[in-house]
Amino acid sequence: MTSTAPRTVIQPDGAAKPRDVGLSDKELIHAYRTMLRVRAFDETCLKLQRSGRIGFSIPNRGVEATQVGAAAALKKTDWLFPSYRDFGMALYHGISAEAMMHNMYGDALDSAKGRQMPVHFSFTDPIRFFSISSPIGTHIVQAVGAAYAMQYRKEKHVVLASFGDGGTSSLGFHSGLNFAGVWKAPVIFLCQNNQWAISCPSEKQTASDGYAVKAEAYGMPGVLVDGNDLLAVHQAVSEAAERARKGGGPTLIEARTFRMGGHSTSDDPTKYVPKAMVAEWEKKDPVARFEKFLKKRKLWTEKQREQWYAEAMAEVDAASKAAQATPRPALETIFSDVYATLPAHLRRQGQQAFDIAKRHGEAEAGDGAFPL
Amino acid sequence: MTSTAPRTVIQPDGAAKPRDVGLSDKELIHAYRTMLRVRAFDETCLKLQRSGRIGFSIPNRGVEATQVGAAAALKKTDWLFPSYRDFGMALYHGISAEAMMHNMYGDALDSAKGRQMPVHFSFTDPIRFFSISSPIGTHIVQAVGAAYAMQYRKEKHVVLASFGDGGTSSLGFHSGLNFAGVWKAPVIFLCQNNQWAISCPSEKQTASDGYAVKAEAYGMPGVLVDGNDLLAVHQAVSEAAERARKGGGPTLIEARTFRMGGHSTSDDPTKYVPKAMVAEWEKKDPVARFEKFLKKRKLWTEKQREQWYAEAMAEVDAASKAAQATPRPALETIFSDVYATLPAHLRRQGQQAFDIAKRHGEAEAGDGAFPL
Amino acid sequence: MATLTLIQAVNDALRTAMKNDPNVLVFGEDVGPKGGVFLATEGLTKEFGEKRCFDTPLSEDGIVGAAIGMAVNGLKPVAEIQFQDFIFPAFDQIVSEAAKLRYRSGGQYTCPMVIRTPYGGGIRGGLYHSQSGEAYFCHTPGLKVVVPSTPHDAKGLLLASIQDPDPVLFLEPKALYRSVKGEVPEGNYTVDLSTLRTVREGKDVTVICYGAMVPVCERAAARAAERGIECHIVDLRTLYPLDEDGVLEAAKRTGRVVVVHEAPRFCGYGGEISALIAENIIEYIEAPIARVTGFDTPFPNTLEHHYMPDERRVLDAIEHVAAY
Amino acid sequence: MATLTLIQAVNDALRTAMKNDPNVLVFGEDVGPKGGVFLATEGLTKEFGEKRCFDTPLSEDGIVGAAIGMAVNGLKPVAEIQFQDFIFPAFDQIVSEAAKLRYRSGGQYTCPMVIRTPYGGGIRGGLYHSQSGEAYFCHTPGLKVVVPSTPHDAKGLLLASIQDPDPVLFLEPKALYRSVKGEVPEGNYTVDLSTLRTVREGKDVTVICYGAMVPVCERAAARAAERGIECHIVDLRTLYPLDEDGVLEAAKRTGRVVVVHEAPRFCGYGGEISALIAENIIEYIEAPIARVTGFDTPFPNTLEHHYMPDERRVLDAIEHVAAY
Ligand SMILES: Cc1ncc(C[n+]2csc(CCOP(=O)(O)OP(=O)(O)O)c2C)c(N)n1
Ligand SMILES: Cc1ncc(C[n+]2csc(CCOP(=O)(O)OP(=O)(O)O)c2C)c(N)n1
Ligand SMILES: [Mg+2]
Ligand SMILES: [Mg+2]
Repeated sequence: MTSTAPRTVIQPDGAAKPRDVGLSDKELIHAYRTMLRVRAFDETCLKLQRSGRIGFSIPNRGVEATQVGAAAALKKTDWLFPSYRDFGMALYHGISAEAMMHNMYGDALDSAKGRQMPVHFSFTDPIRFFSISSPIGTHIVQAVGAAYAMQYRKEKHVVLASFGDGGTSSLGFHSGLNFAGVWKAPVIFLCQNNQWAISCPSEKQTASDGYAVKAEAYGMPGVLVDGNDLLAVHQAVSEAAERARKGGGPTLIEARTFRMGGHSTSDDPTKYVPKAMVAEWEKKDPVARFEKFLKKRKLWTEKQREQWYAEAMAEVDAASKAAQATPRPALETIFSDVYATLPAHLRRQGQQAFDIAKRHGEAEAGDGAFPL
Repeated sequence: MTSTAPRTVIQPDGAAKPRDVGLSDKELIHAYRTMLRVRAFDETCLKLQRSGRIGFSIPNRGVEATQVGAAAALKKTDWLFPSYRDFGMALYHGISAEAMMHNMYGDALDSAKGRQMPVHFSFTDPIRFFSISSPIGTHIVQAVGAAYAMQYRKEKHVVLASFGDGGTSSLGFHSGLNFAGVWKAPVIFLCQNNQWAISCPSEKQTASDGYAVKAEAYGMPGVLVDGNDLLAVHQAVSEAAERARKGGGPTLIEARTFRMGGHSTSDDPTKYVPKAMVAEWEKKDPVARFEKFLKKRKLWTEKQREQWYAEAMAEVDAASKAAQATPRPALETIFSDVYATLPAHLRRQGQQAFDIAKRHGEAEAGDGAFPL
Repeated sequence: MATLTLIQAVNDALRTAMKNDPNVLVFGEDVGPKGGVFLATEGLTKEFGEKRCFDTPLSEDGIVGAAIGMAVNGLKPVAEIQFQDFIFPAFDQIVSEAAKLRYRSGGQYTCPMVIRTPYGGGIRGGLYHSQSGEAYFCHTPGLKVVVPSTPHDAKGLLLASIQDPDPVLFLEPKALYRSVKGEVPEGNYTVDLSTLRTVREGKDVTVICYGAMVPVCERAAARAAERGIECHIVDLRTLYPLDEDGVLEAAKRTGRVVVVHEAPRFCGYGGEISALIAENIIEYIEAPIARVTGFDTPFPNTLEHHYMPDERRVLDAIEHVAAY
Repeated sequence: MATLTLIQAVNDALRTAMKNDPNVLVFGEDVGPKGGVFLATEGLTKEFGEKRCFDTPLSEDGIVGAAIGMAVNGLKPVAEIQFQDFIFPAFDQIVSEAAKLRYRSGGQYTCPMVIRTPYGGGIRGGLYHSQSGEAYFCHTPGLKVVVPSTPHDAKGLLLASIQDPDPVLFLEPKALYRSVKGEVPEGNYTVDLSTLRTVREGKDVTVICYGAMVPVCERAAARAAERGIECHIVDLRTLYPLDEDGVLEAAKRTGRVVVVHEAPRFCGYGGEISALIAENIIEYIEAPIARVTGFDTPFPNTLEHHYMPDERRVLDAIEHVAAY
């Protein structure tokens, strides 16, 4: 689409250019294993959805390098304002597959208390992984407010806001980038251009020459990077983060990649994605590409991969079993957290819900007394 | 603000470059006289507001060349989606000072039936001068829809959407330019950068290098033009219109100018506009600049100016007197035009309003029977 | 007459309108080749070309704003908002612009357009794929708000909305998309936008409802009948402007009223119905005017079956007012 | 205690909050050097610097969206929307985000923030500088909606709103900005966000109102008193969550109720009040529950005095229900 070529680090032969990729061997392996865990989580969720165990999932195949490369450039004291397709960012930073799985099941141990659809994660520990919202783009400008707070308190932290190509058409993109530019806020805007917004291809999303060029409209640097090259994404995000920590303001990064699956488990991409395009991108698989690099560095063997993948699968399986064994959220979770304190009218409505549930012998009602 | 210099046509000595300015002598004089009429209208409204005859006005001083230059590039079959500070566009195309004055008074002959604040004009004849809305930016994307309709019917007309520097931060700007780019809609976006959005200076509005550069984000040409140079504005809009008529799609034009007065009659600009800035721009007066050009073409003398200005004043005076002599809108105008047909509940509410007015002997109620 | 699901009836209405009037355009997110996430627009791009049925960028503000401009300039846009929950970025365009244009321009400019959008719960969509926002729009003079509950009405009301000279918000109960079927006439016909539909006659309790709550109320009424309570059910269909006379008439019949909707109760649509009755015919009313609604919380996910009014809650209310 | 106008009380509240808590920030369009179009923020940039009181780009979506992010990350933003009519571009951020964040994140993220905005008619502002949009927000669980009617309450309610752990929409009746004066304590104090205020006691008719309608109702009550009708007036102050017990208590006192607001009637806030009463204490009610409201049209300009409820219309309603 764009005339400019995206930045890369991993060369066709697997060599890195520059050689110093800014990540230790340990970190490189952690990044790689995280990608395997994303795949394991992704594939498991697709299966769970097909078998009716969970209601919905969002395929992550194809975009793992973008997520993990970006996450690897951040510290635990930074904040993430992620999208629903960011399994890798959570896993990289130590959010457990089990915590995520409780969300997929919407059970009593889900940190969002079963209120949101699957993949709408929300975590505060070990990194601030901000509560995901369905409305596209709203979080982009919120991220700028969070970054302003860091700037105001003179902290050296940054915020990463992650969104899709479709997200660039949203209101939050426009106001977010505009405010960030004026405020020189320490925020990195990561546009994961996976070429599709559900069924809408990029050429119907915008007439601009890619997405990185949109940075100029907001007076900030725009960087186009190969999103299937974990190290290139890491490099671009690291540079942007360093600039932001030093007071240099925001950056827009476009990571060009491809969504190999459907938009979600409700979507049939064969209706609109040209087969040739899928075949083309299949060859650019981000995991295989990173393996080539690792192999050249002697950090990878096929056997090692199998072991790691088996471990990832075991972890995800255990997570899924744990979630499955967890009951539904308690009935009072319908009424709590609307406000810090339960107002009188919600106490009345809650009691009503308990009365009905009790009358009909539904387990959630316990003794029928509203507990809040 | 911008590193690039704005396009000009009128040189410091009054010569035009290129010599062929694309307007006949008759049109040049009409454009000039329109600027004088804008001034007359503007000054009269300020006086009427100060004396309490009208509630509100919007100073146009300083931006006349942008308005009139742009208007002169359009045909009567084109559409205008103007802003509240576009007196010149209306006057140039034959909307009478009297029609405008009825709006300033909100009287029974106001084409908007006294429902809107002053300066919120709405006309359909002799040109489509779209109903002005207070919310900033909403009309920008509406203009794109109107342009799509032209394209759909294969008409060779264009739409001009006019808005301020502040308007570029609005939602309608982002969605409007984005949709227009994708649709290649025949629309010209005219950003009148008068340097202020009420009290907000451009550097707090955006970090971009001016406003024309925002075009790239939407895949369209961006043109920076000297807004105090009527011919430069005319040239830029003419080029954009020609491209649009040929199917070449939209253009964003930034006309750099300066708002010499307050934002509105409710505003005190001395609280925030640096004096030096006003002095600097005073020297760039767009009317004086155009006079220099006309004089060089032997189309202008001081005496002629005086006569034309007196005529403009007489026209505006007469308009104001006519409006003043016009009664308020009829009471039923509160209830009509909510829908094409008056629904039952509004008939009841209308009758109630008439009953009260009648009981209190208010003239608008007539015999107290709701007439719709 | 064919037997269609509600979503098929919507599709049929769009196809009929596009056939009859070349100015009718359909657009929104994923409505083109994909045919819409619920398949409301399936086949339309193929049949009418991509100038008439097409995908837009991801901006509801843009979709509605552009639709207004098209309508102003002679087209008949029928815009889709993918879920009603995502209409809020377009709220300004709807409330400040579409609703007020005729008025503020003294009738010089108008925008006959339709915004279609699926609303309501029942698909485990959580906070953002389940909401019922009708009250936001019914407080906005200049708009019309329409909600069908049967395939027949879905087609007839949608065709009437497309032919209407004013902007119409057409809310489709997504829970009924495939769960109700009914006979739908072929070709063009309209259902009047100013009269409610009597679903069932009864002398004991009047139940006022619309959209996805209509079948819920019907089931509750069937159970009430077993207990000797005869319900009179009306389906409002056009929520705004409302058939007020029809509502008052129905309420007078029994003097006992239950109003049902999915949206939160506080400042919900049901409040207006109660208020109308309490203001105009209180002398006929023999029991508290009951409301059965969603709770005043965001819409939950796992526990949505406890959140949404169901036939048990409606029945409780019917019995309560009947016994009063 | 100083005697202040309502707008001075707002300014005083902001200054007090900023002095007490370095995390309190004030921003919006023209709130910096200009001091706000109504001068609510006058002097704050000078006193607290432009990191704490500053102008933003012209985007309400941006103002509210950024405020949410600040609140999430430890600040106490007090954002101004220049006119309530211009809040709609931020509707999505308010309704989908601020209101639902605590809930959807299971309480992990919260946004204690205040959005202040002038609302209502009376300044010849026409369609877009006169609206009263409270009903849109009071239908949104997770939000609080507050409307003062006196300088004392304006300061105390605003300080309470700033200290509140949840997002508060603070609607300021611009018609009262300079037309009411009253004693205002110095320094920090709060007015509770969950109780209404009894403005006047009476045994014949209960008048329920808020904001700019309070003085209108007081004048109507004074005239009713001349005719031997004693009104009981309550000023709701916090519209959402509402002091429902207080409302029902006030309504029971007289059994005759008039609800007054400026916004259009249909699906307006008054409908909820009528419905609450008709649902919970209908046995106490002896007359139609009357509403006096703006008409169901956009807000006109030249004829706004015919549009807005005035003491004549309120008096008519009082007499009507008193005589029933
Ligand atoms: C405001 C809004 N409109 C529409 C939707 C429905 N929707 C969900 S995801 C999506 C496409 C998003 O595409 P993109 O931003 O490219 O992200 P991707 O899914 O490709 O990662 C749409 C239209 C939504 N969630 N929010
Ligand atoms: C959505 C919205 N927000 C705020 C306002 C209040 N307001 C009126 S004019 C204005 C500034 C507009 O500046 P600009 O776009 O540069 O136009 P100019 O007045 O300079 O011609 C503002 C903030 C408004 N009318 N609409
Ligand atoms: Mg995408
Ligand atoms: Mg300006």
